[in-house]
Amino acid sequence: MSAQLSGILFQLFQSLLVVAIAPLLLGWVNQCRAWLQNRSGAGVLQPYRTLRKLFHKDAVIAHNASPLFRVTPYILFSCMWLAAGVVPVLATDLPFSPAADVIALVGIFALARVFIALAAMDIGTSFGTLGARREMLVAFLAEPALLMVFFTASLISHSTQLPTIVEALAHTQFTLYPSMAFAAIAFVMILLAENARIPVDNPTTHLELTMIHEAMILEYSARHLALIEWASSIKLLAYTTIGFALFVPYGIAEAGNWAALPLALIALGVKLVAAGAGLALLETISAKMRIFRAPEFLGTAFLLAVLGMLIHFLLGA
Amino acid sequence: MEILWLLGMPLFGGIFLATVGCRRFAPEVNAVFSFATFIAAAVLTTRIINDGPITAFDEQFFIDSFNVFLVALTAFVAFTTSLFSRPYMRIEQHHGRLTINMLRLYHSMYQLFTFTMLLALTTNNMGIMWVAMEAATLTTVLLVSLYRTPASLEAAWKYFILCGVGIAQALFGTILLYFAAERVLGPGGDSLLWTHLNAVKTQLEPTVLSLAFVFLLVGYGTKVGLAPLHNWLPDAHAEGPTPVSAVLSGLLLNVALYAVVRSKVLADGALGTNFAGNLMMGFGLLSVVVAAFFLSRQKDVKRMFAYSSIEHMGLVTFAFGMGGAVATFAGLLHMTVHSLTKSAIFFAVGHATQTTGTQLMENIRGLIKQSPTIGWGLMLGTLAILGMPPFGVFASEFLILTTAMHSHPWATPILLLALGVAFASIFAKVQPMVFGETDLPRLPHPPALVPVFVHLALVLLLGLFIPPYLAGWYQQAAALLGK
Amino acid sequence: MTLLPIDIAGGVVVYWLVLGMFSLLLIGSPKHITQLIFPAGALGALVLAGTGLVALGQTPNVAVLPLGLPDLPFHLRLDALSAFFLMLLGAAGFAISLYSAGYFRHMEARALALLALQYHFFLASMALVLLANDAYLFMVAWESMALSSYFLVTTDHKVPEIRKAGYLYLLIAHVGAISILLAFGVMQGGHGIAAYTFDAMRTAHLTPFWASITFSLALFGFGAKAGLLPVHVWLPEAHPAAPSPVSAMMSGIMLKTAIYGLLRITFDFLGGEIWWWGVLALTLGLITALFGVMFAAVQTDMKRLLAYSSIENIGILLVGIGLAILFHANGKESLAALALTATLYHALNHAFFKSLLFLGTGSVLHATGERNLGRLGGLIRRMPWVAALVLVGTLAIAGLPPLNGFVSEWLLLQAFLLTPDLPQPYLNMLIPVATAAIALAAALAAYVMVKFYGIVFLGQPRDEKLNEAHDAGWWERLGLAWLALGCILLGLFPVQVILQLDHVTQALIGDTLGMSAAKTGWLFLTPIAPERASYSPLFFLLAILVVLLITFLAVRRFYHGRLRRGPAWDCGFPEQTPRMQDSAEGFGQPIRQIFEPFFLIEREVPSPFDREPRYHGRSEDKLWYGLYLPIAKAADKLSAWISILQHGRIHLYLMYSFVTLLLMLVLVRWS
Amino acid sequence: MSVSLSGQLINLLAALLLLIAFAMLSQRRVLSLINLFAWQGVVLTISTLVVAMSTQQQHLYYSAALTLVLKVIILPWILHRLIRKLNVKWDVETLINIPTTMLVGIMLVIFAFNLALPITQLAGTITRSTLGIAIAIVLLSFLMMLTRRKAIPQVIGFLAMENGLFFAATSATYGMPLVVELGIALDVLVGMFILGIFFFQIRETFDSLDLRHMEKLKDE
Repeated sequence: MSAQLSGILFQLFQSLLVVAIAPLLLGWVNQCRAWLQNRSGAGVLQPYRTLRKLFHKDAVIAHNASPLFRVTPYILFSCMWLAAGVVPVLATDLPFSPAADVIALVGIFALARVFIALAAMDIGTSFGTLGARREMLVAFLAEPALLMVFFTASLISHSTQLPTIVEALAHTQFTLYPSMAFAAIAFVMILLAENARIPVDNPTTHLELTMIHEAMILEYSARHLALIEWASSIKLLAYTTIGFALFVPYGIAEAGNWAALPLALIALGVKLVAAGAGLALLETISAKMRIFRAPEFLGTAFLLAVLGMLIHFLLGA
Repeated sequence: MEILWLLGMPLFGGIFLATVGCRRFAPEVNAVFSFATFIAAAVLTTRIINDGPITAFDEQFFIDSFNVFLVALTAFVAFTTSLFSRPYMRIEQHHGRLTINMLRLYHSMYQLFTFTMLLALTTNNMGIMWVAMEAATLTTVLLVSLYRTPASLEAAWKYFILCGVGIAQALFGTILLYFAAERVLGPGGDSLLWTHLNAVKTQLEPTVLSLAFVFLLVGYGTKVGLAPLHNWLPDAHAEGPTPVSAVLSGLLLNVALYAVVRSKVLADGALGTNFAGNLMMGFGLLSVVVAAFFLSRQKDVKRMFAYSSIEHMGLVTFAFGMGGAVATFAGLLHMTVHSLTKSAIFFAVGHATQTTGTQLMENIRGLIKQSPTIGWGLMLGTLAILGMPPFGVFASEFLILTTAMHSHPWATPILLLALGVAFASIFAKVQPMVFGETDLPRLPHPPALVPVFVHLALVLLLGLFIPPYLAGWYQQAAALLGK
Repeated sequence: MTLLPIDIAGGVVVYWLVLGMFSLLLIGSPKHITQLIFPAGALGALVLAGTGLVALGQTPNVAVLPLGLPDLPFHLRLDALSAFFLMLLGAAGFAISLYSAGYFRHMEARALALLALQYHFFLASMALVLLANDAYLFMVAWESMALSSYFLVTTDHKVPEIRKAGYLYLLIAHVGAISILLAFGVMQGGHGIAAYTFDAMRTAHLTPFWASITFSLALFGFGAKAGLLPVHVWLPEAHPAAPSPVSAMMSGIMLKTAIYGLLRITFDFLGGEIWWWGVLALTLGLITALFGVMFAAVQTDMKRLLAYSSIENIGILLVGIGLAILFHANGKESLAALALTATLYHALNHAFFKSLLFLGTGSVLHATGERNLGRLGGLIRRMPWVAALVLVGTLAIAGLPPLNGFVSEWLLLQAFLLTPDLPQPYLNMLIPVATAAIALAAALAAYVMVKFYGIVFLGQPRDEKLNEAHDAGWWERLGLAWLALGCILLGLFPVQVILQLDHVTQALIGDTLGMSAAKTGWLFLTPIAPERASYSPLFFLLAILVVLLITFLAVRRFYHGRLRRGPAWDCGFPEQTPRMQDSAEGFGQPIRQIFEPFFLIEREVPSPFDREPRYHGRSEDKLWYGLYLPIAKAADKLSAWISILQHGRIHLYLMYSFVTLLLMLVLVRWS
Repeated sequence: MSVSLSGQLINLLAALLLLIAFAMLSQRRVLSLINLFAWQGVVLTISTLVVAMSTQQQHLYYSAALTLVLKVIILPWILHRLIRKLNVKWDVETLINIPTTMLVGIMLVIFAFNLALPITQLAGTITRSTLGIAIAIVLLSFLMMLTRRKAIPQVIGFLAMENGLFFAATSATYGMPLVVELGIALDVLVGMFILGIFFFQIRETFDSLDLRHMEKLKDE
């Protein structure tokens, strides 16, 4: 009983923590980019300020906006939150995690994406539909690639449950998996694409011809926009932590084991700082590519992931 | 005695209609005679079913379950066709395509034709059978050329010459048969009686019999319309009056095939091999394929269905060639349903051509709008003949194909191809005739299509439920042949 | 005597037939046909569904009707497999019949009566296909199904395209039927006419060679009905041509009968023993799935789009069957059970959401008279009911949790993940690629569905007349709602569904999933073991709802909820018109560009001087031009060549018979 | 008379028939074609008589008489009448030139003999080898039918074939049962009448008996 209770508490703590620190990660990445571009930057907390500002504004929506348009931000937000709740950020086998394995996780992301795309088409501006189309284009290549990455991991650990994967990878004796190397590269590429980062998309642009994610949310304002922004920052965090769970699953505690919590927190912090810096570096050194190069980019990721699986069969590792 | 009635009715009817003529009521009289014949056939049939095969007039006539079912079928279709031809020929007369004398010729010849077919079926004497077959040609040849148009004359001429030559081969085959029989049964009239031959068939000289069978097959095969002896058939069917096409394709072909099968039984007995069967399978397959490929290029509706008759006769021949209880049963069933369906189609086509005034298919459109009964009659008939369940044609095709797949798998790809092509060709032609728009007005008076739907109903019945006595009757026949 | 399920099922069949006949009597009053006949038919469907559900758990019961061929009366048998598909038929048919009650109300009387007749014959023949227990009855029912649906497709036979579609459909159906028939011909056990009963076929022992022949024939034959490549061409023609409820029935139910037949023959008769059958099915299925979804993505006609998506789903089903065979042949029964369960589950799901979507398009068509995506849009405001219900179907078919489409795809992927312990090493190489292909197809399906829903229901109306569009009537809403509800429930309670499916897998391959699936309680779906994979849609949904509620309240609580309506943001470009939205072609354009080699593309690009500049692009099926037309040409050539035989010269005719005679004489003399 | 003698006679007549058949095959003029046909009938009658005498078969006398009446008197007479009525005196046009036809004919004869060989071995009658000749005649007439371009010669070929069959019947098997023979005779007669009608119809429709006018019905 108490074990269950503590498990639930742990779950709550992690979820809240994730939601809380998600903008922070975003801020950190932007800050690093600023530094790399010799700018002083707006500071790590800037995303929080943006959110606060947005929440205080009056919402303006188009005349012909349908209920779908209005409910989408909430769905988006809760999907991301759920995703973050499922990923073992701090600890394995949380009470939530049996609800969704990696495939379901991909499903959650897909759900969110379909809704935002539909919402983007709802108003019927040329940019909304354009953004939706591009988003789906990126997605239908990124999603299977992500699945392949997961499958490579789950072939090794004979499971599609993230906690079990973590157990298998982290808490058994240390082994090198060449297949996972391929998967890792693929994963990073997918992460960039899915989170609308350079080189696929540019989160800060509003240049019509290049924007993807921004084009979809042009019609949103105020609290709706805030929720969407927040959701996408959670998404970034979720992806990063998934990456950790797959490739550097060290320091993640078991559930209810409060003693291991500080260590897990520290490990997480370190990883996030490193990852954020790395992400910023990647974005700085690479250039935004034409939209129709994106399929090639993602195709490569896809192939790398499949290659990873093949290698797993070839080398049995 | 039923036999006397059976043969007497049409014979007398023919002479009566030829001499007395009775201009105004000739069609009705014709129908009455056919009806009487049908009654006689029915009585005969019941008797055969009850107390087995009989012979009559010191064995000159022999009726067993095999030919009695053909007798019944022939009499029935002859009757329904006479019903159909009553309004049809009247309308032709109104259109001025036929004079009163032509009609007189038509009616008497119609009866005589029935007579010759029944004679060929009931006689026990292979020689008489030949005589009757030849007579059947002679009676119909003038019907084919009834319209006296160049085309009809040409058709009739070809029909006459080709069938005459073919039948001559059959005569030679009969002579050889006699030649072989004489050495076992001794000279005299009885040595050509099928029953006697059948009794001693194992002792007959194989070499002679094989030779005889070849001549018989080529001879009667010409009348069955087996490729490549079929060339007369489409012309004759297309150019004659529609009732004649109906009986030619529905009945005459069956009778000719009957002759072939009777000979096959003897040949099998004498040879002890499946030589005859293989020949028939070869001819059957060839006919099916050739006919199927002819179908797609037809413009004249009657001509197209004539080719379809060739195809189906080929199928039946193939079935009899395979032998065995199931295949033979299927063959008999297919004979029945084909003649019912095909005559029904010709009825519908006849009315369609009369109402639209053309036999060219691209000029016939939207029948279903112009006259729903004709449209649906043609559509359903076509689907039935194409082997669409729940119509009976499917039942026999089902049995034939599956048996073939079991015993002669090599043949099935050919059949599959041919049936596919046939379906594609015929349906591509019929669908636009039935469906679609038309500028023709609706018919002033609905055509009498009772025969069409009676036939189709029977075919439907045979597809879903074969009455026990009918089944028993088929199986007797199958057992008789399928050795 | 006690009333067995089979009696009830047979009764429903008869009931439908009678109902069809009866509608001819009502030819005078179309109102009664719609308001009486169709709801009555729906009732029958409901009964049938219930019967199926009951019969799933029971031992097979049989019946013999005094009809059919001598010595081969009609045999009926209701076992788990039939019961499952009957349930599918009933459940979907119920909604479709309800919908039809409203949909056909404006139809001309005579045509309506005929339609009602054919409609109910169609239903009855489908049920009979599932009940048949001998080859003859099966074929009769099978072809009657094709025939009645052909007449339904050509309901509006004035239109040449529709006639063409019907012709193509019936032709391919017939050829397929013949090939099925030949398969039965191989399988017939023993001799004589009684060898055509399925019982005889179950006991008949075939050599691997003949078994493989049978399987190939069956795969071709049933594939032709299911729309498998390369015999799919009729499907995107026929389904749009038919009235929408009929399209729904063909796509949602009739295609499944083909799956039923394939399962019946492969597992029940042949025992699915040879592993390469699985590979064949798997490969064909993958190709079909990818092909279907690709073409769906570039369609501009909403019903064609759905038709192609049906092709995709059939492909997925076949992949499942292939996997099942693969596992079964290698003796991995539990995994085979998993794959088979995924297949059956997906079949059920597809019946629901595809019918739902087709009916939805029906309402749109009814309201706007428009099938072309390029002239639709913004209907969510005019037809909120249809839009809301269709949205459910859209999300379901896109394979999104927590709806039903996701569950079956999830199971299928699980099956894939478990393949690696197969003895055939190179298969293990093949599997990842196959998995990738399936994942790709699933992702593309989402793309397609966003396109479908977004362009039809969202955005601004692309045509003036759409502003007069009216929402569907109550009958229609009832039908749609039933299907939508089905999509949701099937998505939320997978364990319960799988426990029912277990009867089928038990019957077919002698192993089940349910015991392990339900191991951790009814809430969590764990096909093999909880630590290997688990999924709980209900939990999932609750979590989302809770979070959503919390967020909503929080936002409301802490910040004011003021909302202003304004014009859409035009990015500084004042003259925004509806035509500037993405057209259907535009939305499909990336796919067309990426998969260019698979399409035969024709474009009309406007010149700069056009007054009314119009872009028009069509993507054709290469197979049609590469395979079908050549075959037709070849046949035509051949027939032209054969027609020389009939050149009208009597001398040569005589020559034929002369030569034939001589040849045969030679044959008989020297052989 | 003695069996051997009659046997020789029969063989002689058979040879004669074959000769006539060849003559017909090579004949260019219609009238003489008809005469040849009549002669064939005569020889046929004689042979039938011989067989009848040698074997004392009653019904053979009837059939001999029948032959005489039908094939020597009536049919040639009808044909002559036709020729006069339709005043066609043209020469016979052939599709293949005569020498080739003859060559083919010889081939056919050899083939026929080979074909009949196994049967003649076991023939019990006095007229063993005639069957081969009968087959030869049938085939030759067949050949004639398909090489003649006009209607009448074709018909004559048809009748000649009938003769061949008849010869086979009498010589090889001492004649068919009488019923059958009567039936056959009836058919031939009726057929002839119908042909007569035909000729007139064809004539008035195409004003020629050339078969080239009758090649309209075809599929191409």
